[in-house]
Amino acid sequence: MVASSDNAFVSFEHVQKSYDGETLVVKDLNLQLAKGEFLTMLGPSGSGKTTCLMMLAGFETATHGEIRLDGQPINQVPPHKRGIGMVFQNYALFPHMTVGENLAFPLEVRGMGKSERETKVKRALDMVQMGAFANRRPAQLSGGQQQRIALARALVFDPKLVLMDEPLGALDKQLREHMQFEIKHLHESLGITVVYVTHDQGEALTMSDRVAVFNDGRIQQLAPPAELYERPDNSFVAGFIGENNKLPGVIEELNGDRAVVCLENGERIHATAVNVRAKGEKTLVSIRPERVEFKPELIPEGSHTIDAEVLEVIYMGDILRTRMKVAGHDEFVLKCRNTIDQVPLSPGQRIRIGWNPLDARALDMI
Amino acid sequence: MVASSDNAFVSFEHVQKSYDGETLVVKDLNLQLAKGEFLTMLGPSGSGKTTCLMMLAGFETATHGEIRLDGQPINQVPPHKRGIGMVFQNYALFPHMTVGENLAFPLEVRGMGKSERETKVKRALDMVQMGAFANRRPAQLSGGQQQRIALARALVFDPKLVLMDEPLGALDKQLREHMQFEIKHLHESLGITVVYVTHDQGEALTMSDRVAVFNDGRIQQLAPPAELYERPDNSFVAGFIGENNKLPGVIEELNGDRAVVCLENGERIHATAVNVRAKGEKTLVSIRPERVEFKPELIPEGSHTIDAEVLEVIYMGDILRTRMKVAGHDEFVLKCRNTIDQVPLSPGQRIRIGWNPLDARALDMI
Amino acid sequence: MSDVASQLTTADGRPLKAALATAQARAKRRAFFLVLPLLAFIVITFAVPIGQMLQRSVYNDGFSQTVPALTQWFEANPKGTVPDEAAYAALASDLNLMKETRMAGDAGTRINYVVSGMRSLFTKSARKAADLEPPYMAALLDIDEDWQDPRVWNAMRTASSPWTLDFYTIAFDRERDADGKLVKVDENQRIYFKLYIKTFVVAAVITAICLLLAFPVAHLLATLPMAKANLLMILVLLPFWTSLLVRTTSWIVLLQGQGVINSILVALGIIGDDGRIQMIYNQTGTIIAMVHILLPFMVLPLYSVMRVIPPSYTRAARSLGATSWTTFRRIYLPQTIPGIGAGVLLVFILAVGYYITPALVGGADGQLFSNMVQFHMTKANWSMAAALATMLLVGVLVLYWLYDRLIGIDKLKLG
Amino acid sequence: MALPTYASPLERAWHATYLVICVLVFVFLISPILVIVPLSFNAEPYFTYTEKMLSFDAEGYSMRWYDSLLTSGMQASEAVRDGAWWSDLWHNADWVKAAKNSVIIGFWATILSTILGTLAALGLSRPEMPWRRTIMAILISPMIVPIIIVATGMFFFYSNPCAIFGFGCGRLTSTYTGVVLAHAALGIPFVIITVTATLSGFDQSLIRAAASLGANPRRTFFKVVMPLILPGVISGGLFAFVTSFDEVVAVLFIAGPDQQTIPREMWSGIREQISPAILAVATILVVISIALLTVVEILRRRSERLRGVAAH
Amino acid sequence: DDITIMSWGGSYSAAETEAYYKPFTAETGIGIVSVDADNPATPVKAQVDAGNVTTDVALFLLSDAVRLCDEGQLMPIDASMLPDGIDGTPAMDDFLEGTLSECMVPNDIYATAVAFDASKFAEGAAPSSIADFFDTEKFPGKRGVLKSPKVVLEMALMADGVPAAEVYDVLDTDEGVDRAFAKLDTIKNDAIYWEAGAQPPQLLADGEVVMTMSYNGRIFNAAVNEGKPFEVLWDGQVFEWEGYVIPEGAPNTEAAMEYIKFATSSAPSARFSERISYGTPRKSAAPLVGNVNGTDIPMAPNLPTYPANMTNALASSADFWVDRETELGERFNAWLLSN
Ligand SMILES: Nc1ncnc2c1ncn2[C@@H]1O[C@H](COP(=O)(O)OP(=O)(O)OP(=O)(O)O)[C@@H](O)[C@H]1O
Ligand SMILES: Nc1ncnc2c1ncn2[C@@H]1O[C@H](COP(=O)(O)OP(=O)(O)OP(=O)(O)O)[C@@H](O)[C@H]1O
Ligand SMILES: NCCCCNCCCN
Ligand SMILES: [Mg+2]
Ligand SMILES: [Mg+2]
Repeated sequence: MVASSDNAFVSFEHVQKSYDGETLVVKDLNLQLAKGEFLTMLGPSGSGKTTCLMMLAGFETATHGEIRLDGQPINQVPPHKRGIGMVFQNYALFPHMTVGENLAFPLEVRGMGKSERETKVKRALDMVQMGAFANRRPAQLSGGQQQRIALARALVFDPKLVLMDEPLGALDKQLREHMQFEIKHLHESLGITVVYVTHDQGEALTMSDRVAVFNDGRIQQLAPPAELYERPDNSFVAGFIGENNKLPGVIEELNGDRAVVCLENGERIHATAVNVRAKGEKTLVSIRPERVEFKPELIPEGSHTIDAEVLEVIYMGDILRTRMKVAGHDEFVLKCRNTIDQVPLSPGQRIRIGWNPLDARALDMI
Repeated sequence: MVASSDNAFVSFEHVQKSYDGETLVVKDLNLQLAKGEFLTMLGPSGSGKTTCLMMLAGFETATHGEIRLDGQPINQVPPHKRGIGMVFQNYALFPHMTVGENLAFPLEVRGMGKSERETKVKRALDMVQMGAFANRRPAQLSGGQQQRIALARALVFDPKLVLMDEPLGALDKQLREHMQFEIKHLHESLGITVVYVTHDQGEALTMSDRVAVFNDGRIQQLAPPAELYERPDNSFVAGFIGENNKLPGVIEELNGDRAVVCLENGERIHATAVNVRAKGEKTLVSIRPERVEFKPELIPEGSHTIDAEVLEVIYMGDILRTRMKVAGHDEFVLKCRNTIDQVPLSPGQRIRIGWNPLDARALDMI
Repeated sequence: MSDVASQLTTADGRPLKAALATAQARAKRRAFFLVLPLLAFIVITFAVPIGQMLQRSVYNDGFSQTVPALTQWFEANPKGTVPDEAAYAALASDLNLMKETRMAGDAGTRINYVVSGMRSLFTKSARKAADLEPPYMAALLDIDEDWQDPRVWNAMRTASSPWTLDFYTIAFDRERDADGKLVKVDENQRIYFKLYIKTFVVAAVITAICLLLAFPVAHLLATLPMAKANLLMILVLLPFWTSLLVRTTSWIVLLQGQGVINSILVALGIIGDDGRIQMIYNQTGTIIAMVHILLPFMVLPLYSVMRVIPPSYTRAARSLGATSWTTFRRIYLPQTIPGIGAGVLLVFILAVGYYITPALVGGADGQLFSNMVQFHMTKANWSMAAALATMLLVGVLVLYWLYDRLIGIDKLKLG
Repeated sequence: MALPTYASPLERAWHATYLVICVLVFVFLISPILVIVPLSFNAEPYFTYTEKMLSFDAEGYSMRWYDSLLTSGMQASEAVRDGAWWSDLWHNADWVKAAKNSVIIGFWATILSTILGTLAALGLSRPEMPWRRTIMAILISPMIVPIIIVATGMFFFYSNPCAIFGFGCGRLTSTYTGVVLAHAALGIPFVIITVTATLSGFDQSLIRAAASLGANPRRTFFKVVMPLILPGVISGGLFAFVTSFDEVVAVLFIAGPDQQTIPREMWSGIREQISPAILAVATILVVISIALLTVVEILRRRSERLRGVAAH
Repeated sequence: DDITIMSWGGSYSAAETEAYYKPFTAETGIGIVSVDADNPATPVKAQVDAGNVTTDVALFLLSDAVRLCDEGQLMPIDASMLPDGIDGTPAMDDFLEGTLSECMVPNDIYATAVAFDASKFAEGAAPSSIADFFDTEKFPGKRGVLKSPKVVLEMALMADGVPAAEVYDVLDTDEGVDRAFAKLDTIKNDAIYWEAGAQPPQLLADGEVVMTMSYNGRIFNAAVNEGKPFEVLWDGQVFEWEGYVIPEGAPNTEAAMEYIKFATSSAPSARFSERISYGTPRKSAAPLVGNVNGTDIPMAPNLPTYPANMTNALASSADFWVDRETELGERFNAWLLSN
């Protein structure tokens, strides 16, 4: 699935972008995308995701570097011949057309006959559960409804490449899951290539073949979801993806990928060395909350155990998020499944928690 | 915390709203909000949430019914005198002003001095981590950055009531959590009242004092988060909040709040009767995925056990979402914590799962 | 749908539509109060004066106020009665009154509008009125045979009431024959209707040209960075500051046979000295000069609308597969409609009303309907001018109504 | 405006054509102005490029029209040009008086019509505005009625405005107020039409945002709506000003000897003599407006810079 | 009290200022506010109709004066109150035959005549009769035509051979009107129409026309003041007089009357004629007209009233036009529009 720069369907090579000639918004982007791939861009607000999509779609020009689409430098191909469907972050529905006309537009410009058009529009509207709204104007729709129309419009003409800029951001969970399913389904059945921007990590992890984590105008890591989550390359990625308990310390021993870290309160723990190079280096030990146990019977053999004081229990429906003080840090989080027999923890309670040393990862200090 | 209609800070009484005189977008809204309360509106796209906020802010008029703010019918008070801060779904930043000017605007209209204004603007910008962007125009910001400015602008003048229409929708998880924390903090420290619209259930459940679930122009349930999750009033709420396994069946026995349900494949299970009234009635038995166990040693005593076939395992970072076929239904989901010692399930595998009958809830059939 | 709707009610049983109307009443009032000051201003400073003026197209008391005796006779005798001695006696008495009040000119002028050449009949007869003796018929016919012309008597009967449609009759190129029937005037007198149509056609042509020229320029100005756009904007505004009279004159200098353009063409050898092109004192001249004068009225509204069209729509269209042309036609153009509407409205209406420029550069057939209004105004024929002006007004309002029907004034408001 | 690299040859050709068309239109717009400037220095009283002018013979040129502009109407135009002479010029010269009147009348008429017109356009552009079409038609009628009818009608009415109530209350003719009212009425349709068109693209949620931030309607208007619709208001105001500045027929009827304006002065004796003096006036106005527009643009850029906004 | 005088403006008013206003003010102390109008008759009629008369004295064409006088909008002026001529002739006799009328005291006599640029014609080949104006074979090229039936129809008939004395009799018949228009048809394609008096000299100066109808004063101005080789063809011209009237309801009728008496007396009238080439209606003033103001060119031969210029001239008939202007105006407009 992963493409090399020669046979890639989309490729960014050393792409830079600046809006004002002063600061680089995209710094050195290298990215290859195979045909049929589902790639998600994930990154903090303002990290350049939209800018990348805009360059790919041809609405912004890279200040440096080259973008290729299907082997051709993108500059040669006018936007309407790229066959790129796009969902804009602000929807960009045509205000002077009804919903139906908005959807028919890409079909019309492709010279499709009226009856075929109508069928396709109807199908697309049904897909986003907006069948009854064909005659409304965009201004008469709610935010989520507008977003659904924008999505339907980008897909209705079966583009080979679809760029989606937070296409489900304004939808509720139920609908979002439905739409995720529809998008995945289209992706698989039609073999379209998707570049997807989302803020929803769950969405990124479940839908994508690969995820590109952006920060500061660079790709920090580009990997399949599980790898990203399990083996983040650096502490930015570790911190950005999923929840994370971070304990600062100093490397005391380094032995291949095994390290012993001295935490700030003097306690020593074992950890997997990821991004650390030398003894004495400062490090952040990262432990995923779901890898921490507190019921004595569940703490596996060989686990590292440590004292903790419960500070707060937050109700999250399926999960009880428990914040506690560990090794002097009061942002240590543990997640308990909200089962009927769950032992309720309460603030002030002192417990002993444990984790498998393999799950503790010593990362670079950012 | 819950307010009666007399002493309520905000109250909606039999409010109806139609835009076109043909369909009711809000049907019969009754809602009381105490001072200092944090109320979240949750509901499918197009269910009337924004409309309610707009009526409260005074930008749409109810076709029927009364809305009171601080005991006064709202029609008496022009919008600018209501002291309501609002985050609009489309941000509504003033395009001709810089970010700094946008933020200074509400302070300026209140006649605040320049130096005080600057301090406040700076603090608000720092809160949303946009301190460096004071001189930009909104058009030069990314979507998430715009949203943060909109949020800062609604809060900068310390309004007593803040309406937020998906204020964090365009933010990534990290930032969203930070902003959630900031908002909660402001809410608590300043005692402001918040009406919040979100699509993120986690957000709704963690932040709110009460959650109003909207559907079809009506409030389906108005309750504190835990109650909503644990004791949904009807199957819409059950289905809408959190994930839910639904097994259709028929009530065979009804005994107070205990019921025996005959599933479609003939299997009989025990369940808590919630919204069912008579024997022979059709029902949906709802079981939260996190309440289902598959490791034999974890299935509690007295649990109901049933055969299941694993169909798919979806990687979600902290959780492995396992879809399986149960009693003829192939959308049955089970969530396993992604721990290093997790027994990996694989598609095709046949297992036996179980749950505490108290966790099975027989609801009305929608 | 509307059947269902009419049955929809609110919780307390009121029809939903009515409830909606009540809910919106406040908003309506608020909107209306914004307009009220201007409406009052226009009504007082403009509508009332103009209404009074236009009323003159159906009201002219030039004759009626000095003919009490004749009026009585007309009331007593039905239409078609051949004037008898009593009628002539009444006439003689009224002529005397005219002489005393020096109103013979007014009376004659009024009748002269309908029956040409009859003004002096009144002034002449009034001068001699004091010497008239019975039998009056003979005495008056002695002064002028025209006193037995049935057209004169018909005209006097009609004019004895100040309210009249005579001026519209003329404006429609009609007149009353001896039997009082409406007939078309002689071919060589027909003018108003033809000119009316022509005026609207010329205005439409000018509007179309202005639109074609203004659109690219406005687009350029709207897409250029503000700094450059403002510089170029000076080029649009300069002509605008310059007196209409000066600009019109300037076009004469440019376009005439020995003018700048022809001379340059001759100097360049493109045309021969005897092949100078006739570009002025004809329709071409009118159109060129008026397009120049009206162009800013098209550019500026277009510009102010184009400036605020967000680029994301064009982007979206391109991403959906539209060529730049389709994007322009289907996405950009429709969003400029408010600007086009405003510009077209301005230019067309102004073009219809212009008369100075056509008069100066238009040559023989260069005059437009407003020139006729002007013509009658300078002759102090208020009634005729008012009738023609009313026709112009009605014509424009009908077009406005059509425009609203076909395109919709509401297209000025998207969504 | 630069064309992207992927543009097809056809698009390139069209783009070039488009630029050429724009240039031609600008030339079309400006050439009559260019033509009159040299002619205003003509030594002869005709609008003709004489042989001498074309051969750049100094004799073909003169300042006589500028001179006549200044001196006509002065009490002692032949006197030495000292302070008293300039004071005489400022107080008595016909064209100076006319210029003062034009500016005063134009200014107030523009203020009046722009304020009332913008306000009304705000109301008219609200979806809930009742009887929009009819009111719109009434408001733009001053543009439709032939000016000569307007002028005469107004003259009759302004001669005794209270006559409709059956009593007299002085007259508005021969007063500044009368001319200003007339010109304001004539300018209003332009303001209405351009501002309404601009408002149609206006994002109404910004008004709501401003209100939610505590701005009263007045403030909202000045701080949010106004800056955004300013291009439309300015062009409307510009139209209104030019309407007044170039209007002669209403002035002919309504103004008295004290309210003579520049066009009125140009019109004086136009049947008798059109002289390059009017070209000299036009040239002076062109120079002044270029200067004004340049200053405005410089100020605008300066304020952008001060506010730290990147030029756009 | 100041009086307001409404006149034509331009060089006409300039002449009035020098010849009348300044000396009048110097003599009587009555100030004069000068107002110009396109045609003073229009605003004056409006002022009287509106009961808001601000004009004390206005300068009218005869036809307008007759019309408004009949309508009671002008004050009748008793001509016998006018001062005697400088030579002692009583006023009633001093004014040229027929120029005095009920409400107007004549000020000057102007002519609409054919004019041409002499430098464009070979010696002796210049147009010499009104018929030449209508002869496009002999004189090809454009000609400037007044855009008005008045004057133009008369000239057409004279060019067609109708003697001046019979012009109005012929024009009073339908056939006569047809005949005039038929003659006009012959130059229709070569005509450039003008309305403002300043246009004909401009047209000549630009070489746009070979000859043009023009007010004689404008041509004279161009010739004398600017040295243009323009000449007036004193054949078949139509002359009319214009003069002062007092609107009914004028605020200062006494001072107005004073002014009219002053301005229409012999010496000022002659002074006026020296400044603009329109003839004085006072017989006693004619001999007083000297050189063109500031030159040594005698003015008299350039006046429409100069006997040698009057051999084939027509006095415009106010009576005729008052009756027929509407009808013929419409017909003329229709004719212009037809192709
Ligand atoms: N101006 C309008 N005219 C007509 N219908 C409207 C208008 N605005 C909203 N609606 C309709 O009213 C319903 C409720 O809209 P609202 O914006 O309140 O939904 P919402 O709950 O905020 O949805 P979302 O989560 O998608 O923003 C929708 O069906 C929408 O189509
Ligand atoms: N037109 C512009 N002019 C100047 N700077 C811009 C412009 N558009 C975006 N930027 C800046 O470029 C950076 C990247 O913006 P971009 O829109 O690509 O971010 P993003 O990753 O899409 O963020 P978000 O998740 O908030 O939408 C931001 O810091 C933004 O402020
Ligand atoms: N048709 C009106 C012509 C007026 C001509 N006036 C000439 C005035 C010359 N002093
Ligand atoms: Mg973005
Ligand atoms: Mg919404």
